[in-house]
Amino acid sequence: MDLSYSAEYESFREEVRSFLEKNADRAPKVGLLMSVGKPSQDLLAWQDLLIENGYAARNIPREYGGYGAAPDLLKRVIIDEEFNRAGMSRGMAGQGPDMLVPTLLEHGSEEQKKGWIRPSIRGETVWCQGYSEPGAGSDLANVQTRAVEDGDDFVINGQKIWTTTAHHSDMMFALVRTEPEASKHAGLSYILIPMKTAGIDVRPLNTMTGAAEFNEVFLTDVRVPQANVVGQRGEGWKIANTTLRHERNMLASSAQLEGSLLGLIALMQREQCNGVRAIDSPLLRDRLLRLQARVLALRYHDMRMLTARIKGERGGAASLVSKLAGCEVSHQIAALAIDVMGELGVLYEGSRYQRADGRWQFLYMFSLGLIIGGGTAQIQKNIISERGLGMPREPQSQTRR
Amino acid sequence: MDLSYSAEYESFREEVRSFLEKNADRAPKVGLLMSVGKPSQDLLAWQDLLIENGYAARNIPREYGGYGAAPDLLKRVIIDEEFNRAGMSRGMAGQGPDMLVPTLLEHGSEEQKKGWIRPSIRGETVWCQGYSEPGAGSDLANVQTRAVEDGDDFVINGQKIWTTTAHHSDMMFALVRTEPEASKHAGLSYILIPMKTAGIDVRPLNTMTGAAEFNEVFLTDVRVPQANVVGQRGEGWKIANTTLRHERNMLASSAQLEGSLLGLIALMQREQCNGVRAIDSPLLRDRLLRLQARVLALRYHDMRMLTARIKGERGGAASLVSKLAGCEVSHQIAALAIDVMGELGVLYEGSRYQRADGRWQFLYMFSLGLIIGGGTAQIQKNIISERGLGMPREPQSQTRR
Amino acid sequence: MDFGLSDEQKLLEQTLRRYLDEELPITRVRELVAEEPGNDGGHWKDLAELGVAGILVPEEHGGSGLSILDAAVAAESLAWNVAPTPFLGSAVMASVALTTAGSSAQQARWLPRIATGECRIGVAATELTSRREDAGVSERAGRLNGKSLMVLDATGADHFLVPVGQTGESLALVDAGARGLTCERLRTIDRTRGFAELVFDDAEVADWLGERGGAETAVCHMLNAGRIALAADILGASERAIELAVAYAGQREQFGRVIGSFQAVKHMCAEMVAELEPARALLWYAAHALDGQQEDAALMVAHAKAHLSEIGREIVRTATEVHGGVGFTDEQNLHYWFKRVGLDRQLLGGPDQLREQAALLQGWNTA
Amino acid sequence: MDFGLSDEQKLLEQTLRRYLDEELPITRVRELVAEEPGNDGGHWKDLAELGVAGILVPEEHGGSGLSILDAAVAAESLAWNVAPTPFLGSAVMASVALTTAGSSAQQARWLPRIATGECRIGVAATELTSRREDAGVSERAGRLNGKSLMVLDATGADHFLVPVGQTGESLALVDAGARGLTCERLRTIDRTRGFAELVFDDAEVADWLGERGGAETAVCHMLNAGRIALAADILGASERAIELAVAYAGQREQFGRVIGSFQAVKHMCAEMVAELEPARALLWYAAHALDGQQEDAALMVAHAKAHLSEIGREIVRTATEVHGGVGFTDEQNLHYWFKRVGLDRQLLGGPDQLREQAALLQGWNTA
Repeated sequence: MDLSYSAEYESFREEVRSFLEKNADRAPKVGLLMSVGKPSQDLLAWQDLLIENGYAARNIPREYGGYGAAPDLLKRVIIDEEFNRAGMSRGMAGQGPDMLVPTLLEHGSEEQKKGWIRPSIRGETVWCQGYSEPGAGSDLANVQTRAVEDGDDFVINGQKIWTTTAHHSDMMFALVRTEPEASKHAGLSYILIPMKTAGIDVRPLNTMTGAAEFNEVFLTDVRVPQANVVGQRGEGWKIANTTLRHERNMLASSAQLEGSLLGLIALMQREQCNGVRAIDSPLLRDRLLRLQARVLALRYHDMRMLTARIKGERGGAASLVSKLAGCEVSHQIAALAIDVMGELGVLYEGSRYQRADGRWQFLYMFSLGLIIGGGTAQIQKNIISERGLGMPREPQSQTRR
Repeated sequence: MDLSYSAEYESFREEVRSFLEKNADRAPKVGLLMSVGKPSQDLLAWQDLLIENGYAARNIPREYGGYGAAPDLLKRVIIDEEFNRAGMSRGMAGQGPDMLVPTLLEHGSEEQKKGWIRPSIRGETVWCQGYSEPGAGSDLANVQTRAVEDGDDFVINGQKIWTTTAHHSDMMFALVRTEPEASKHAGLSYILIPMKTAGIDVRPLNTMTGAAEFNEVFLTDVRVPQANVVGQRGEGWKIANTTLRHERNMLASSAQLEGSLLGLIALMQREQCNGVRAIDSPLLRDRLLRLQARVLALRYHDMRMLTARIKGERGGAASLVSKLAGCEVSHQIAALAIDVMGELGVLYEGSRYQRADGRWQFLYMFSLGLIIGGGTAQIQKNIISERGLGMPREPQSQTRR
Repeated sequence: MDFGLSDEQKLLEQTLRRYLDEELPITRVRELVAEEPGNDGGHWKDLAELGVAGILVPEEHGGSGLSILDAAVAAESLAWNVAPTPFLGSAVMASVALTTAGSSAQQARWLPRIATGECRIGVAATELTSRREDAGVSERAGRLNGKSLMVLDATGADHFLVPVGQTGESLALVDAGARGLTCERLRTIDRTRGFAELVFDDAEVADWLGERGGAETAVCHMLNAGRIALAADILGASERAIELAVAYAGQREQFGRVIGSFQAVKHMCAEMVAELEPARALLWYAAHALDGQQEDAALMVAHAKAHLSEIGREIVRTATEVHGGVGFTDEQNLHYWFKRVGLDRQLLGGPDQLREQAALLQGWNTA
Repeated sequence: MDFGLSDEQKLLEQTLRRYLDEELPITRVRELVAEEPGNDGGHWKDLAELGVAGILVPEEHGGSGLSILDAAVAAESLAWNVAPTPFLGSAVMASVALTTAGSSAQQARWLPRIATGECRIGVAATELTSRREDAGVSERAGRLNGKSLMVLDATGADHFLVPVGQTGESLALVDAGARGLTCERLRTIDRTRGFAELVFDDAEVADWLGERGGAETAVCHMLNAGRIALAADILGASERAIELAVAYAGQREQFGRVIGSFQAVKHMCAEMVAELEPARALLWYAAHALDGQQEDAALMVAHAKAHLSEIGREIVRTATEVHGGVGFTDEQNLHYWFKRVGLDRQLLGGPDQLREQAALLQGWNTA
């Protein structure tokens, strides 16, 4: 354990701070949880600035448009800390930079890396994910969307669901069934689909939050070059699992939890009921403290896992628990915030007296969606017990998978 | 809903009270959770007195030695309330009166009822239960103890476990496999075995509580008349399930929970840490209140289920939840009591400063045993979902059962 | 002695559910509340004919003259279909306030119209349990000043029942069109109920119920009746959420089998039922105790509302999880029950507060 | 920057576990503690040779001069085998008190003998966090009066470390055989640790550590180090309980298959791991923060001990459930871990108390 901040790092921290001070005006406002709109010009410019200074795409090689720094966990932590402290935008997030790019780095051809990484990290190309299907749900290997070979192309028919940002995405990375004869898991390929291709119909999918954070995407005779397959044909399942690992990290990022917790603390110091501040209620305070312990635990757990990853160590069961634990904490933070607001905690839709733009009710529901999404909590527990602890699969699923 | 206490019932309550006042001296002291010793002369005499006055074996027909009153829930409630209030012994408890007798009333031959009910409710015949086996555990249908026909007898070989009071029991009611060719469930019979029969070896089974509340019973060529089978041969599984229903009621009786809760409240009003009474700690008090709500809910739930039973209505899923909910509440009551005592909460084995004879640590562990025993919580949930909610069995177990 | 619902109560439940299944299925509820939160689309009149609006109104005033336990049965059925009605405000809280505090003349004036569903009364009771934003209503020379937030069943209300003073020591009925009264809609997660903020600026009072300064008993009874109705609402909504989850689990296939055959899913369903069923008995008893004005009534009401709020939150969450991603969609409708339970939890005192009240009633928090 | 254990720390863990697996398997622990709670059967000397007794003793005094994080690693390994040792009292709390408050002469006098395992020190610290039964120790003319309950690692102790005064403002070392001192054994659920009540009746003091009245910093540091050791103990015991449960579930057959293939059992195991692993990182960080005397150290220690106490209780309970009836038997041994975690939870401040301390440290509970 060495968390010491040597002179080098202290001066790095100073650098970050002075960057943030100097550029405070240029940073776009930080919005709710997840940006669902097309990136603004402000954001694109900010992203460029971040990459240029190594505060985004930091470890992505220069040849692909990144900053090209060697992985340095401590610097990454310092950047996180300082940006969080300043409450300033971390730049582009979303499925391009967070999910596709790491996957391409691992599995993409040189051409694909050269072609896609740069615009993706700069926000010029916006990506959406085409994994889930109405009939597949937690059983991702059950993807039914067919891609049939036709000359140099695939012709794709099927339906995707839960595709965030699909309505303003340029591209989709998707799982499609290219080898109908192969087994459930071996018949899938990972393919990149331009969203402007004829035959793609995007329909917004409303959720319980009242917002359309997701879409359904209908694909009818969509023609895509075979060259757009990432990795080998039939390897889609394996590759998608790489991406899902990144998604899991993204979904449960402890930095987001810390942000929520800070918001909750501020709320509790402000909100009063019958003249008593919420933070002065022993019961509410105790719930806050229990959550704080969990958030701290996940924060250091993330650091531990990152260290392990940098060292190339396998994390075992420990590396599989972040999503399960993190989404639950997020949901509980929101639940406490709602209780702190008491009767006013139910206000929504921009109502008067609503706190923080309705963020807490949104988070309460959205985090429940996250508990379910990207593999329900039950699937996560299957994975932890089977892959992490080596427990046997259920006899039934073993034969059918 | 009619809980009104008409004049008839008010006068009945007066009767009970005056009985308790008049006989306070004769009542044996109420001990820990479950009496594990042979019933004392005091207790036997007290039990006689209770039956005579209709405060025990109240609804058991006179011809079998009971009091023979018509079922009257309100009187039963009044008796419960008054005995609890006075903190006086309810007389004989245990597997004879609570489990065997109801089973005999439902499934026994006239001769069996005549022969066994009277001494069982009077405590002259003490019973133990012979269901569980080391290899069977939660899978009761997996009973391996064999009973082979030999003339008018069965010759029994096998091993039973978790038999409370076996070391001083006169009789055991047991599940044995009489039809080895039949399916797992159809091959069992319910049989009554005198514990003095040659070939029975009782060994105490120590548990985590430090006490030997249970025994292992080894049966080697134990010869029992075929006439001792209750109901039909091969019907043991069905009959045992009747008994288990009674056991479940017994294990999770809300009256016991109320007793524990009262003890906890008294403890919290007395126990001080750093000069503050436990009941004055908002956090401990809130936990107490949460548990109180659960105990009250189970209390009225029991009344609802008893009403349904008296009316001959099927309780559905609701009738299956008492054990699951009750044992958990019991465990949580003990957990809170331990926290109330703080560092002193770990004292045990008669140590100085130990509270209430170590009752709370005992209850904490014993109630965990109850959560596991008589079908683990997991088995209870299977039963609730399958029998109560009509959800499908797992494909695997369906084929093998 | 008989612990459970009477045949009449079971019939009431059946009648209501049948009516609601036919006339107010979730598809219809969606349409109505999309227009305006709490919009009952005229169904309140029909429900009044079924005796729901006047359920607590004495027969002499044209009501059904039933008990709070009956009202709980009705509330449970209304929640079963997430029906948007002014049941809580008009049929329960206002009716109880009027029968408890109102003079004979006042009862004769208001109750018959409540029973027909003609008169709809919103209730401004939030500040009795949780005062925020400097809200609260006070009297000056017979007129009202101040504001009240989260006024219940404000949609379509022609009158408002307003507890006045720090502890609601007086009870005023105010015409929705009264001079000096402004009503501003507040939108919540749950569209099946309509809320508003009322601002009083020397607002006129239509009627003072009972003696001014002497309404505390009535206010207390009214709050407790409202809590029973809310707890029953949570019960009905949770019960339905479980039913929907079990049904969904029996149809949806994943990994080659219905998900209801997976132990994890079955156990989630079993846990929901194991939580809910005992709570049902607690609620029944609390309603019964309140009907009989038993000594333990207030304690039982506090426990019932607090306990159902806690387990209801878990149940609707678990039911959503059983549905997987589909449960998160708007289209599936499950969220109507989810949100209704979420709302009920917060009204007329959250669980922490009610438990503290239960402690007070037992003389526990003396420190 | 490297978040995790160093190779040396991993080696320490391996060495200790290997030694304990061979020399102090659970069968041997059972025998030893059946004789007397906390009886280490002479193994403490061997462990001292492995560097455990002097883990926090500076090298100049014959110790290993390691950090509190190293001590946490050792504590975790000791708990893995429920080893009965005076690690908490002697190797952690007394060593920290001596290195923090002791003069050079005092350090030279006591530390070398602690490092060899020759000197074993019980700690009378209960009253610093929870005063009951009018316990507490005060000074009069250089002698001690009063009593202390739940004195840690009393079995085999030749000396006792006694915080004196309301807040432990002075630190006394008392010879176990001192005139005026009575030691009465107390028995707990956990036989792997030995507790006692000490009664002081004008008892002689062998040594006052540091200045009288000026020991508060040392006492605070000692308590926090003790809490880290306890949290690490919970971690190690819980980890082992999970391992035993997973192993058992992989062998035991019910309904024709190993129970570890049932989703319910698998999910119980998954939940245990999902709780424990993040807590491990929290503990490491807290130990590290305490080593560096970082600003956030006390906060992290409070959270680590409180959080591990909460999840540890659930984990050992769940592990027992996974074992079914067998887990409830004495013979299966699982209860040694169950009880150890149950004990650790209550010592040096229960979770509620530690969370309140965490709130205080953040300036939250100002009311």
